Amino acid sequence: MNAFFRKNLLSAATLIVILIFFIAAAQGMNSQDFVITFLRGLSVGAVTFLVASGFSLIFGLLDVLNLAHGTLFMIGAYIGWTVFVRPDTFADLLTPFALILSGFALRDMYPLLSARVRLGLRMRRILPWALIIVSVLLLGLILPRYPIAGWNLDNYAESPVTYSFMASQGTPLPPPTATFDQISPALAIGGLLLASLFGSFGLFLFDQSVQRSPRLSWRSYAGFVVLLLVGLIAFIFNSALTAFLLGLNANWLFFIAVIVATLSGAGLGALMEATLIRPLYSRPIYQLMLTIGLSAIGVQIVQAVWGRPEFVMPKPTLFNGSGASCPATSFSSWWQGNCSTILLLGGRVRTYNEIFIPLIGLLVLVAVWILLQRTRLGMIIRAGVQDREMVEALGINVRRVFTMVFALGVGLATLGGALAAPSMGLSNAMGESFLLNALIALAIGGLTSYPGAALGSLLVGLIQQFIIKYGQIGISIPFTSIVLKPTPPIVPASTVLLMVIILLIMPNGLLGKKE
Amino acid sequence: MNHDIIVETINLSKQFGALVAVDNVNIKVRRNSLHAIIGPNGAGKTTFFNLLSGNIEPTSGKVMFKGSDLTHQPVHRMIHHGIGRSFQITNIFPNLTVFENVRLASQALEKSNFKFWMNVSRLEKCEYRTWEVIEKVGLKERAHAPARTLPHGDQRKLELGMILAPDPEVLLLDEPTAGMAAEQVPELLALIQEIQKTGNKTVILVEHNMNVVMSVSDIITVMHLGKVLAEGTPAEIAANREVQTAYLGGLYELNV
Amino acid sequence: MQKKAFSFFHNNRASLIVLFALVLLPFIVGLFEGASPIVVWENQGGISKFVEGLGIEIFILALYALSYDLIFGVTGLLSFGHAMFFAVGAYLTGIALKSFALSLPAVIGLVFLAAILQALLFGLVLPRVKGITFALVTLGMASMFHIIVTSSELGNYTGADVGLQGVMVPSFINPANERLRFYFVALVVLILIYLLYQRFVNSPTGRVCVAIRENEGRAKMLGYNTFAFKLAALMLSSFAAALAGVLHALYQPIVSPNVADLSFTVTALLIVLIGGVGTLSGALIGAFVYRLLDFGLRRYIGENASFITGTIYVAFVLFIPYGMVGTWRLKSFRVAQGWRRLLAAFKT
Amino acid sequence: MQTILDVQGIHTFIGQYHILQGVDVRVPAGSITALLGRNGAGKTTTLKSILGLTPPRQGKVIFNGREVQGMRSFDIAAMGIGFVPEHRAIFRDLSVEENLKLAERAKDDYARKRDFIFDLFPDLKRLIALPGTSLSGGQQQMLAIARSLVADNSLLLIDEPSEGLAPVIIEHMMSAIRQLSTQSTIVLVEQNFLVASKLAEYYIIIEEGRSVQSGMMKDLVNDKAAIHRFLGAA
Repeated sequence: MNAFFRKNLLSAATLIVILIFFIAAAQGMNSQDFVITFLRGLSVGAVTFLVASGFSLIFGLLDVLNLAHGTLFMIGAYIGWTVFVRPDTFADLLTPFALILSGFALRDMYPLLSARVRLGLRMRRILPWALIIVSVLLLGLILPRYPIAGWNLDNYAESPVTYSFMASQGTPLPPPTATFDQISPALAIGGLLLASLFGSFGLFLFDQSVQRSPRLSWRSYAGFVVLLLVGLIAFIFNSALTAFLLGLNANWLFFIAVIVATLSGAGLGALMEATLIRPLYSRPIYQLMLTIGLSAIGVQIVQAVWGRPEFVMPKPTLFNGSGASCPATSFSSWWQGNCSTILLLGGRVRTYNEIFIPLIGLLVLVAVWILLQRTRLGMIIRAGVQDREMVEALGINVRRVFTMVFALGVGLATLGGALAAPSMGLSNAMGESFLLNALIALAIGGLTSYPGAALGSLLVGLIQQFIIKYGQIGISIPFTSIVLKPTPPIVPASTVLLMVIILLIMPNGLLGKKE
Repeated sequence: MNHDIIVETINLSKQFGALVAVDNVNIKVRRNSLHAIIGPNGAGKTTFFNLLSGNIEPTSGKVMFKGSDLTHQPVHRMIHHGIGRSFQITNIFPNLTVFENVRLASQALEKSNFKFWMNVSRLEKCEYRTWEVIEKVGLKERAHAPARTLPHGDQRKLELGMILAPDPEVLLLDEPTAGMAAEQVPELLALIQEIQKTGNKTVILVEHNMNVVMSVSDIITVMHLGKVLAEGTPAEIAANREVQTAYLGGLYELNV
Repeated sequence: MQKKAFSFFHNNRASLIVLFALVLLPFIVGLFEGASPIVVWENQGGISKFVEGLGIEIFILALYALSYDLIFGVTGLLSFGHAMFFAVGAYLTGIALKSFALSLPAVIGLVFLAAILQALLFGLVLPRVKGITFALVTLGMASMFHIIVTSSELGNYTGADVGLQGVMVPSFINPANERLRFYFVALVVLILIYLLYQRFVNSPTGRVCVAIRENEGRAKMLGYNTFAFKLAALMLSSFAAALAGVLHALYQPIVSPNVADLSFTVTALLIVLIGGVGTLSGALIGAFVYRLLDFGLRRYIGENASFITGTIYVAFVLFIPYGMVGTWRLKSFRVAQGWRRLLAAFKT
Repeated sequence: MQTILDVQGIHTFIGQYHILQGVDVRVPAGSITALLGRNGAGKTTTLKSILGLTPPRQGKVIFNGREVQGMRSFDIAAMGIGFVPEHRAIFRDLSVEENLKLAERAKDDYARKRDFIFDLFPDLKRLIALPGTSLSGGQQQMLAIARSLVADNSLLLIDEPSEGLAPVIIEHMMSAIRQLSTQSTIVLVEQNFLVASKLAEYYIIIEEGRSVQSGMMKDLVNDKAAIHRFLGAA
């Protein structure tokens, strides 16, 4: 115990100093300000944690600094918004997405296929390109003609901002319907499937490191069949599905929105790792360029699809009530009125932002912790962080684990995005600011340490919120009558300063391990 | 103070966690001798060597060089005191040419290392010295090849060249023959011996292969499990039963 | 002697041709729009003045990227705070000219001092942190600077988040009236720094820096105090970056706080990666490609330009794996080998 | 006798280094075969090339009658090869039990083999909950070998089992390995010639990335010239 304490003296001392500052800061506040600020800090910390933990898992196991992580967080927010506010769009999109992804689920079969195809050297070079071009052409032909109900950025009355506003008023606009445009449905569906098969096989052919693979089992086809069925069923029962989603209670719809955002993030992550990141493991510095490029593309897609103006996603009804019993004074009165605010120690606290989000953050923290500590996947991840080669030598498919971790990391980020959308709103810049927050949090907590990500995020969230609060109420400097009001730029400055100081004292962060 | 002793360790110990890798080692190395440190794998030779060269700091004890304490000197000062070392695992600049590898080594003692406006080839003395060393270790033909393209044996020679270039008084060689073909070993040993004799240098050599050092060294220290097991001339060591046991684990009949 | 001179021209003919073209460029562009060289000389031409402007921007960007290549590509230090080097030069120039009305030589002297100081500041943390942690610490320092210049407390000097406006540029180099002169000044500064860096890489100091990039532990064992060499590279880099900042402040009507942002460091990183890490000339070519891409796409595609730029980066990473100069060197070696083999086949 | 592993003339590069320049290894089923040679001769690389961790560019690796070169390393390992690397590679953040469980290929592997493993290495039973870091060198070596026993492996590749261990522990390790050889074929890389000569029936000497001599260990023990030349024992 003594030895343990001596070894961690430095981090303990740092934590104590931070704690003292924190207590000193809290002294100057009345209790209601303190409660609100503290919970706000938790809320920001929880969202930061969702971004940071995924980032740190990916960096720890794969050594990839995924600078597109913030953008993926933002995309999660927009996906969540779409499902929640425009479920009809989501129902329409399900089919093409399932079909386009289905080809990638067949990746285990491609090595056999490519071994069958006997071609000259030249044809082998051309083939992947030809396949990809055909695939892109097919997509380009079909997708514009495929009926997807959406919104119109050029017409304010049909823009996301309006839809969002109307939905939050409780009077969602009736969705317009779309029809096939000069193309038969069968042709469109077959074409999408073909494009997916061509495209995924073409991309596979670029990866020459894979040569041979063991026998195929039913698992190799299962993913493909499932995706295909999902696509077809969603197509056949499209209108029923839309009607079902529209008629759903907003709480359930919100739940579905968050799940869809998380899953699509995971899918996107898996796709990204398998196609783009994998060839770059040997050239780490170029991963930076790739993820920066992807990030730029992502932001642009978001701008093109959802537009530039900021808007807020409505909250689920569970946290949106303002009836007679509100603001709630106890848990039961909140439950009766589904109040949007609750009185805690004299402070009016928003239930969604300041109670729900930190709780979810805690839940995810525990869930991922259990995943890491108690499951086989977690064991492989912890082992792989240390010695990838040895894990492989035990006969474990590390590549698949890499893909899964990337998917998990991105899924956490998009989950964070979907959760943050009702409290912090949707904007094109939200990704960048949270990526920076997450980076600072990780640097403080330790880059590859999971508890470190949690601690760092917490510190970042709390410090930012307290400084913001002091910007409003001012700090009275002891023994003088001067009241100092920190201006907005000091908020990022404080966390950055903390990061620099902590890194200089402990280059591996508070909980990071020595290399 | 005995000026005949150039390097001396006093109760040198190094502990890694629970493992005592080097345990109270006292060794005196005479000036201009070829002193070999041998021992089976895991005897602590390389750790001892890292302590000598300043790569790691000892848990306790001292390293004395010419009567002054060098224990806590930063690694980059060692060569300025006249101690150079080579590595067991070839440790070179793989993407630079052989010539540049050696030049970097000989340039270390130049006074004009911060003249960033001057072309490096104008350090004529350094250039001359580099060619001299490259010729000595027999790499003249490969001088402009990137070091990574060299076969292993030549890389070992390059490693030797890099330690010779700054002309240190004491050369610490960590398994200089590691991984070389058997027929190349005598050649390299002869080279080391020649350098030691003609250049009036002290060579401290670590080997796990007893044969290699028997014919060339003046004094042999045998380490086993972090401690000094025996010390003496090659003949004395060859006759030492304890050494045989440690080394071959009791299979004496092999060595009859 | 004559022979030596000739071989100098022969060996550097590509660079010399490019240089010659750059010197003549404003006049040739002038001819296209029907303006005689004299008109161009007097800064009357429309398009040629515009091309000069674009050229100046590229030179400034190239100078900045070059300075990044020195610490990142040559010495192997990954810094995320390089924008600060540039921004300090730009802001210092702007403030000194605008608020204190100093003379240009005094400003440059001041910038020189500031460059040394900030290199020392970065150097201060060098022994403590390595690799990605160094990158994060430098990111932190640059962010602090960014926050300081955008804070409203210093708004009178820095213009807060609007940026520094209304810099009084000495009239002999004012880009509005004397753009051609500015063009040549920027070109000359760039060439001088480029030559200096070329010399540096082949100097005793530079060779050690390369050795540090390759294998720092071994460089230490050889007897180099690697810290001092990294510091030297940082200083040289910081000075060039600050100089680029000075030119930027003189040329642009406004010094925006964006130049202190992380994204501006990323710009340098991207340019170096596009051109080829550690090649120096790659930074120049990269800056040229980067600026023209940016300009062209913005002009002809508009809003969605960054989608295409992003795609181009991804394509770059996948298909030009070592940057333009790096990949060219690899390929040209192979091409040369191919030629040799072909010739050998003919001879036998 | 049946050959379980047949390596035919493999050439392996690590980066630009041409490490293996034609290595042949033929291992009869049920035997212990020792790979001998000096430091850096390519013994470890040979093991890694068999497993596909450093995939060979030329030559064939035939395991259980199937060509495995070019397959992904985890697929090769999953065919039934256990690997005990040099320096043990114990996972520090995992407990002893987790280290063993990680090696499972079927769900009940660990439960099935637990008693067998603890009979072989009684020490491990005591340490089961400790993190990998807190083990001594000998215990780590035991764990590394135990880890290769969890799954049903017909071939064990063991790299330097005696390195850095005290003589008593080496004895223990040797008896364990001997016991294992009744169930699986073992390929051993060993610097300590004594250990190798006492354990192995067959030997293969690798020098400068080539296999230069092979045969029965009992013949080599009497061939002092060869020992002298290749292994350098005095």
